[in-house]
Amino acid sequence: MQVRVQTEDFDPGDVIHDLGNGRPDMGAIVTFLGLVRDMSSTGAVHAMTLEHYPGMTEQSLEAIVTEAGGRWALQDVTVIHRVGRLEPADRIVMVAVASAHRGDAFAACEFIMDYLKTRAPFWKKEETPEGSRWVEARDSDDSAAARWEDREQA
Amino acid sequence: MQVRVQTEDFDPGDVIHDLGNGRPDMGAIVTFLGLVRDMSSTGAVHAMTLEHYPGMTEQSLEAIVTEAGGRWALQDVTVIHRVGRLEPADRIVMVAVASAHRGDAFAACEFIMDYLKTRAPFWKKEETPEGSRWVEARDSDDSAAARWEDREQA
Amino acid sequence: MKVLYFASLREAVGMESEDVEPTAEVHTVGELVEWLATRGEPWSDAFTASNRVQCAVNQVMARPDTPISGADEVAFFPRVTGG
Amino acid sequence: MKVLYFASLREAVGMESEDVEPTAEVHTVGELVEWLATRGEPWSDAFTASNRVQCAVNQVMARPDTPISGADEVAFFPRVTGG
Repeated sequence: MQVRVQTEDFDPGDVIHDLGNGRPDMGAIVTFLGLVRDMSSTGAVHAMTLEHYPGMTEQSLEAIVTEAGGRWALQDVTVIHRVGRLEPADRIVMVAVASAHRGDAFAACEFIMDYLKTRAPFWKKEETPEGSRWVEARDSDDSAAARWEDREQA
Repeated sequence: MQVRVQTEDFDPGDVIHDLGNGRPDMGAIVTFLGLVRDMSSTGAVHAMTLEHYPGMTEQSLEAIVTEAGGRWALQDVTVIHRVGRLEPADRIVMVAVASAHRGDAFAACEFIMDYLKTRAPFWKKEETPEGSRWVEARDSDDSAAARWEDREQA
Repeated sequence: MKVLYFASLREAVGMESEDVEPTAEVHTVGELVEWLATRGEPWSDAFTASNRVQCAVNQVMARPDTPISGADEVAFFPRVTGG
Repeated sequence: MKVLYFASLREAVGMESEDVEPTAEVHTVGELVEWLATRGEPWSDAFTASNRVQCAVNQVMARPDTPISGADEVAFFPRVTGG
């Protein structure tokens, strides 16, 4: 299990390749890769800067991965999140999950992203033609995370 | 949109890199990578051979991808499935889906895998210490595919 | 009409494909299965209900009531296991 | 006690962090917010309910009733938007 918060870019192929360290019982690898879009809901975006809470960031990502490991049978997980200034098409975040079976890998990868979006202390500030502005949190992200609470109770 | 059936290996990093041809409005890429496991439900596996139905294979994969494109807002999809003889830890299949939003990318990628597992004409024969045997289809794969029928009606 | 067999079904009938000319009463996949099986072994064994044989007509998944015509390519195979 | 501010909240209060010594009646996050706001602007404005300010105590997400002690690191920030 690996959690990284960094300014540098990363190589998605390397992340997949390194997952599970070549163990031969992995059957399914699901990855999520998040990219900077050149448009947001309110218009064009030239760049964005990601701020975070050093220390808490790593701790919260590790807690999310640990919770995923308690819910599904996972063989390895890598989470990488970049901070600092990024431009459209730049990579922001990657979550890679290895499991024996695809159902576990899909669920855990989506769970980690939904929780990261609502519980990990990152904040985006967009640069637009009208100036800089902090991105507003979306209620749809809260709903996405809440789905997993319901499943826990079910 | 790209569908490939091939004996050769492929590079997951290249697949991700080529997706969407660098368009700057992609926000989310979800990938599934399926690997040969060294164990099946009935014991050790030394290798497997994948047979398929040339012509129908490509056609059925394209139909599955088209159906996914009708259900979710997708920007690009690549499906690669290998045939022939493979050994443990070898890559079998990769599905990569690009979308503006992660929910669409996750759902479409899982949908394509669930339908591929039940509708695309591939068959696996495993080599084990006790000899060769055809892999039995799993009812759990039928249930996974059936979930999407329910959602369509909902 | 061309009939194809794949995987364990190919091994059971001992051939990859055959050209057949069913009688005029054979209009559907189900009727074709019955007609193929009336020829005895290996087809009668291969098409037992417990095998859960699947079928494609012109490379599209079909059901027992799917119609066929003399020009069709009809394939039989076990449940698929790719991915 | 160390109080940290992030993102738009950092800009609103004009500082990244401050060392504070709240009065003895301040036992929870909610009471700390009230005490910080009693000092007037910029804190009184930054902590309006409409801002939906979130809080972490010792780097773990907290709620208004989460207890705090003098040794804690307490952070305030807007709803997170990473990923």
